[in-house]
Amino acid sequence: MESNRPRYCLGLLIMFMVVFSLGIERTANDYILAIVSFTGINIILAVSLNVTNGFAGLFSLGHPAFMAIGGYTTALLTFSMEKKPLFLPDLPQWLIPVHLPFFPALLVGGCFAALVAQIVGISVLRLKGHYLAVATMGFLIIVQVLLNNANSITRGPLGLNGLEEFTNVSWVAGWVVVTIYTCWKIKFSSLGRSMLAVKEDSMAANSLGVDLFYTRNFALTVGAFFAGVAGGLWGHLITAVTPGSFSLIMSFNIIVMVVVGGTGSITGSVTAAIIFTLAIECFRPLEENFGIYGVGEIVISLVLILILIFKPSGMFGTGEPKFVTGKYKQLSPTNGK
Amino acid sequence: MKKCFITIGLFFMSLPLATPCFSAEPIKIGALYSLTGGMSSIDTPSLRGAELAVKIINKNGGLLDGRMIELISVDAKTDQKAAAIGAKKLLSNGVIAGIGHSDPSFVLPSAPLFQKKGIPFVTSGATLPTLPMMIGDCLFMVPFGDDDQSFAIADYSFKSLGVKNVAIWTDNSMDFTKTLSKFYKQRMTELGAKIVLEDFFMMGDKDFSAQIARLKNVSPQPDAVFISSIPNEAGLTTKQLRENGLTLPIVSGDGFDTELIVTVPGKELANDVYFSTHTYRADPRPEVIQFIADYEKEYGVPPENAFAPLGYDAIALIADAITRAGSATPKALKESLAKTMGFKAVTGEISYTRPSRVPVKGVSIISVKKGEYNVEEIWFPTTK
Amino acid sequence: MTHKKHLLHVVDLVKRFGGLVAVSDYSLTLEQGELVGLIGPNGAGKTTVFNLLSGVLKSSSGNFFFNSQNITKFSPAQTARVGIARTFQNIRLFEDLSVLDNIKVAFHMHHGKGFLNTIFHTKKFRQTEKEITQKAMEFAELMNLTELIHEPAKKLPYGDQRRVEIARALATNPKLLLLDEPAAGMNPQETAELMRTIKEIHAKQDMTILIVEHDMRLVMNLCQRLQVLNQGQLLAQGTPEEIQNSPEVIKAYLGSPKENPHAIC
Amino acid sequence: MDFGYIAQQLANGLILGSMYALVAIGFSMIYGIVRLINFAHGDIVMIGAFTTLVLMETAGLPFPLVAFFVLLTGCGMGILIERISFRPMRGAPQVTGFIASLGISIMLQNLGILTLSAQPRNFSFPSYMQRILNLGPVSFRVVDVVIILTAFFLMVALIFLVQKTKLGIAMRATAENIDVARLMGIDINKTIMATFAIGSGLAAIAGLMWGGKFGQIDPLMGYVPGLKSFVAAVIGGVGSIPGAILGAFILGLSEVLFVGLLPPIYSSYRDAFVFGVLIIILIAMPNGLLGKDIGDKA
Repeated sequence: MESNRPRYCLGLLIMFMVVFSLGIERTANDYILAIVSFTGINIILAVSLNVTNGFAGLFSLGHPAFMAIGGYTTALLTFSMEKKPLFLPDLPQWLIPVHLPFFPALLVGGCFAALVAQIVGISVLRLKGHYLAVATMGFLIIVQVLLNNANSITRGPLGLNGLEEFTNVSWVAGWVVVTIYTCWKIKFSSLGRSMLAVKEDSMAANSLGVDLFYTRNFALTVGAFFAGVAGGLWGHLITAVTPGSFSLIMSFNIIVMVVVGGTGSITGSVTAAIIFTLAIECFRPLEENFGIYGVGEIVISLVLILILIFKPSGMFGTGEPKFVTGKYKQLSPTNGK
Repeated sequence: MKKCFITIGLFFMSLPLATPCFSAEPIKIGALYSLTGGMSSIDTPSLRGAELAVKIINKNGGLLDGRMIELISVDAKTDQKAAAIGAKKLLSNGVIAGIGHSDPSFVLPSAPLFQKKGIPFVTSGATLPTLPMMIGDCLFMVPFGDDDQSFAIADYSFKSLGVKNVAIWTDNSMDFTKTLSKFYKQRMTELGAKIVLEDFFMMGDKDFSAQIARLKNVSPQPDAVFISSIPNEAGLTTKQLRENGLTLPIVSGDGFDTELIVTVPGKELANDVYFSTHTYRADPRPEVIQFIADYEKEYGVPPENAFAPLGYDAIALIADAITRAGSATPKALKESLAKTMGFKAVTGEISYTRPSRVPVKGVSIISVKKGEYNVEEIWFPTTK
Repeated sequence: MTHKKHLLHVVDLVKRFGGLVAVSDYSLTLEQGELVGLIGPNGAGKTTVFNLLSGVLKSSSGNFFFNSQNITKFSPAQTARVGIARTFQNIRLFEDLSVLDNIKVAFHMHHGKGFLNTIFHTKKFRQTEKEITQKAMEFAELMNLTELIHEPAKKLPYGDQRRVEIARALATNPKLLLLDEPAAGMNPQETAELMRTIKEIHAKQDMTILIVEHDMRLVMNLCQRLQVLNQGQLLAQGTPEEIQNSPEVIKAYLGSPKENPHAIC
Repeated sequence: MDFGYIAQQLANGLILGSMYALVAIGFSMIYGIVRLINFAHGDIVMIGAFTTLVLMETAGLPFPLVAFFVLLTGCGMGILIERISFRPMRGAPQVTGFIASLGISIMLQNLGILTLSAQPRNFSFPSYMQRILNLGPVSFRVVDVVIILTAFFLMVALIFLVQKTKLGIAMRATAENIDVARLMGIDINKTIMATFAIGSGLAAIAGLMWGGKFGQIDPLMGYVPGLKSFVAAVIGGVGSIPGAILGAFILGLSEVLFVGLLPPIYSSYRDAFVFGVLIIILIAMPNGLLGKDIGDKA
C-alpha cells in the first residue's frame, strides 16, 4: 500500500547513525561529543513527548519528572559497589547489593518511569487542556520535592554523583534510532490513528469505539518510558543527577522543540531538537567574547516568537514531509474540486 | 528559515575550531560560573573578581617572563548540563586550570572531568568539606569548609553571646545550607547548648510568617536563631524577624555576607546579626583594602558579596602556584598548588596542610549593629 | 425477558438538565432491519435522544436494551462495541486526518491494541493494516469518496464531510446506525444522492437505521415508520402517511411558526 | 498551639493570599478573554517592581504618583506584548500562545539580568507603610492592610467593569465567542488590547506591592508570582475573577497553614502538598471551583 520510502529512510538513518557515531567518536573532541550526545538526548525527549503531546494531544509538563525517575533509577542500579557505602551510607538494606550493567539498568529505569506514568495517568488523565498541564506540572514538582527529601536514597539536593560515564555517542545514537522507529510505527498504525483521533475530537473517537482512557494512558506511558531512558542516558553523560536538573525550565524547552517542529510531526521534533540544542551552543562564543550572558536565550526566544507568529503549526505541521513518507503509490493524481 | 539556522549554526560552531592555538603564549584558565539563572547573583561577582585578578596580573607583566593569562569564561546557566558541557568546552580549549562554582551541585558534574584529564580545578565558592575526597587530587578549594565556618559561629554564639538555647532555620532545598546546619547543630550540642526548635524553608521563599509565628511560640524561648540560607533569603529573614518584634540575635554563615541584611530591613532593624565569613569584610589587612579599592575602581561598586574576593583569590592562588612552579603545565601546577603554604589571599591565608585538603583559614565573625559591620574576632580551626 | 426479539428496546427514558426536562418517558422498539425516522420541531430533544442512546449523555432514569443487553450505563466506546454507530449533527470529523484515516480509526476497536505487534512490525500487524486499508477503501467507495481519500477532512466541502462521517460510522460494522440530520447543509442533488445511498446501505447490509432529519421530503420518502417528538415528549408515531395526517403533529408544527428547517436545535 | 498562634497563622495566610490574588486577578482576566495562559504575567510584576524602584529612588516622586506611573507602565507593557506577539497569533492553537508567553518571559528575565544585573536590590516603602498594627494577638503591617484592601477594591471594580460597563459587555461577548462578538460589531482588537492593558496594569501594581511587602526585588522575582497566580487561577477556575481570588486565598492559606500547623520537618514538603491539593481539587472539580466548562477541545 504505502511507499517504501519510510523503510529506506530508516535504513539510511541507521546507516548514518552508525557511520556518524563511529566517525565522530574518533575525530571530535569531548566538547563536540557532549553536544552531539545532548542533541541526541533532546531528540529522544522531543520525539517521545510528541507521542504524549503531539499524537494524543495531552498537554503534559511532566516529562522531566519521568526523566528524573528514570535517571535516578538507572543511577542507583549502576552505582559502583565500592562507592555505595561511602556515598550512600543510609541506603536501605535491600538496595545495597542490587547492581546492573548499563543497558538493563536503562531498561529498568524506563520501565519504572512507565509504571509511574500508568499510576499518574489513572489520576490525572480525566483532565483536559490547561488543567492537565497544571496537574502534570504539579506531578513534576511533587517528584522534585520527594527527591529533595528522600535523603537516604537520593542524597537530597546534592544528588547522586560519581556515576560512571557510560553514555557516549553510540549509545545515544542507538536509542535515537529506537525512539524514532517506535514512535514512527505507533503513528502509522491503528494505535497512532486512534491517538490522533482522540486529540482531534475525543467525543467522536469515543463514539467510534476508541477507548479514550486506554489511548491517553498509553500515549503517556510510551512518552514516559523514553523519557526515563533519556534520563538514564543524561545522568550517565554528566555523571550526576540532582533534583534541580529536572525542572520546569527543562519541560518548557522540550515543549518548545515539539511545538516549533510541529505538534505531531516526528521529523519536526527531530529537526527542532537539533536546531535548538545547537543554537544554544552557537551563542556561547558571542556571549563569551562580549560578556553579554543571556543574549543567546533572548535571541532564541525572539526567533521562537517569530516562528509562532509566521508558522503557528510549526515547521512541519502534524504530518511528515514528503521526502520521508514518499508518495502514496495508489493515489491517482486527482485534483478534483 | 531552516537553512538560515544551519548556516548560522555552522558559522558559530566553527568559531572555536577556527581559532588557531597560538604557541602556548597565553596561559589559559577556564572559569565556570552560572551567569544566568538562579545562581547568577552569587556567581557573577566571583567572575568579576577573577577577571579583576587577571587584569591586574596582566597589567603587571603577566606570569613566567611575560606570559599573559587568558581567562575563558563559560556560562553554566544554573544548569548541570550546561556546567558539564561548559567544562568539556574549556578542556577542549586547552586550559591548564579551571576555576568556578559557588555550589557543590555544579562542581560535581564539572570538576570530575578536569580530574580525569589531570587538570586542576579550583572552586572559588563551594564549601562542602568532602569535595576533595569526592573528586580527587585535582580539586582545590579557596574557601574554608562548612564545618569550619559552622564551628566558628557555634563557638562564638555559645561562648561570646552566651547562647544556651538555640533555634535553627534551614533552607532545605540546598546542600550547602543543610550541611551548614548539620555542623552547627553538631558543635552546639557538643558544647552543651540545647536546640529548642528546628525549622525549614525553601530557596525562593519570600514569606516566613509561619516560621516566625512558630518561633515566637516555642518554649523555652531560644537565645538566638541560626539561619542557614544563601544571600537571597538573608535580608528577607532578618527584616521579617525584626519587624515581628523578635530582637534575639540572628547568627549565620557566609550566606549572610551580603549588603542585603542591612539594606533590606534598613539600618534600624539590621541589629544583632552575627555571621561567620571569609576574612575580608571590615578587615584592615592591606590586601583586603587594596582589593576593595581595585574592585570599586573597576566596576564602580564595592564587592557585592564575599564571592567576589573568592573569585579573585582563585586566580591569585593559581598565579602564585604557577610562579612557584616556574611552569604552566597542569601537572606542575597541580603539584605546586598542593604545596601551597601560607598564601596571603584576600579571604585569608591558604595552606593545604590537612589530609582532607580543605584549607585551614581564619574565619571572621562579623557583627552587624544598627547597620554597621564589625569584625568581632578571627576564629582559627584548632584541630590539625 | 420480553425484549428478546427486539434489536433496540427503549423504556421510559428521561433526561433532565437541572430543572429542564429535555426528554421525558421516551420509548422506542426497533426491529432488525427497520428504517425509522425521528422528527420534531427545534428543541424537541431529538439530538438528546441520540446522545443518550450512543452513551454520550447519561440518562436520568429509564433503561434501554440492545439485543436484550442493558446498555443504559455504557460509555460511548462500549456502545460502539456492541454495535451502535452514530453521526453528529454538527459534523465531528478528525479534521487534520485524511479521509482514509478518518475511516480507518473506526477499525481500531475490532483489531485490538497489539502494541508489541505494532512495534515489531510483525507479519500479523502488516496483514491487519493491509486489511484495514482495504476495507476502508471499500467504505470510501460505497460513499463515493474514492477520489478524496488522501485529502485532509477539513478541506472537504460540507456534503462530502457528511458522507465521510457516514462512511466512518459504517466502518465500525454496526448493527444499528444513528444518523443525526445527515442531509443538513446539502443541496437537493446531494440530498437525493444521499437518499439513494441510505436506501442502498439499508437494503444491502440489512442495517437498522434511526434517522433524525428536518428535511421532510427525505424522511417521508425514506422511512418506514416515524416518531414525532415535541418538547421532550413522544407526540405520535406511525407510518409517514399517518403522521402527515395527524392533527397533533400539525398543531405542534404550526404552533411554532418560526420553524426553520435548517436551524440548529 | 493556642488561639493567638492560630489566629496569627490565619492572618498570615490571608495576607499572603491577597498578595497572590493581586497577581492572579489580571492573569485570570486575560485567560478569560483570550484563553491564554500568560506566563509573562509574572515578569510584568518584576517590571512593575523595578519601575517603582527607579521612580522612587532616582526620580524621588511622591508615592501616589509613583503608583500611577507604575500602573501606566504595566498597561503599556501589556499593550506592547499583545500587539507584537499575541495578536498575530490569534486563532492559532492555545498551546502556541502559552509557548510564546514563555518565550517572552525568558526574554524579559534575561534582559533584566543583562541590564539590571542579577543582584537582588532592596526596596523600601515609605515608613508609614511599614508600621506595625496589633489587633489582639495578631500583628500585621499597614502595607498588609493596603494589599488586602487593594485586592478587594480591584475585585469589586473589575466585577463592576465586566458586568456593568460597555467595555465589560464587549469583553464578556468576546470571551463567549469571538466570532459572534465580531459579527455584533464589537471591536475585538480594542477589547482584547484593553484586557491586556488592565490585566498587565494590575500585575505592575502587584509588583509594587510585592516589592513593598518583601523589601527585596531581582530580575527573576517574577517566576514565583507567575507560577502561583497560575495555580491560584486554576484552582478557582481560570477565567473567573472571584475564582482567582478564592484560589489565591486557598493557596496562601494552605501554604502558611501547612508550614505553621504541622511539625517543622514537613515544611520542605510544602510544595508537594500544595500541588497535591491542587491535583485533588482538579480531579474532584475538573473546571476549578468557580470555573465554567471550557469545552471539549480545550
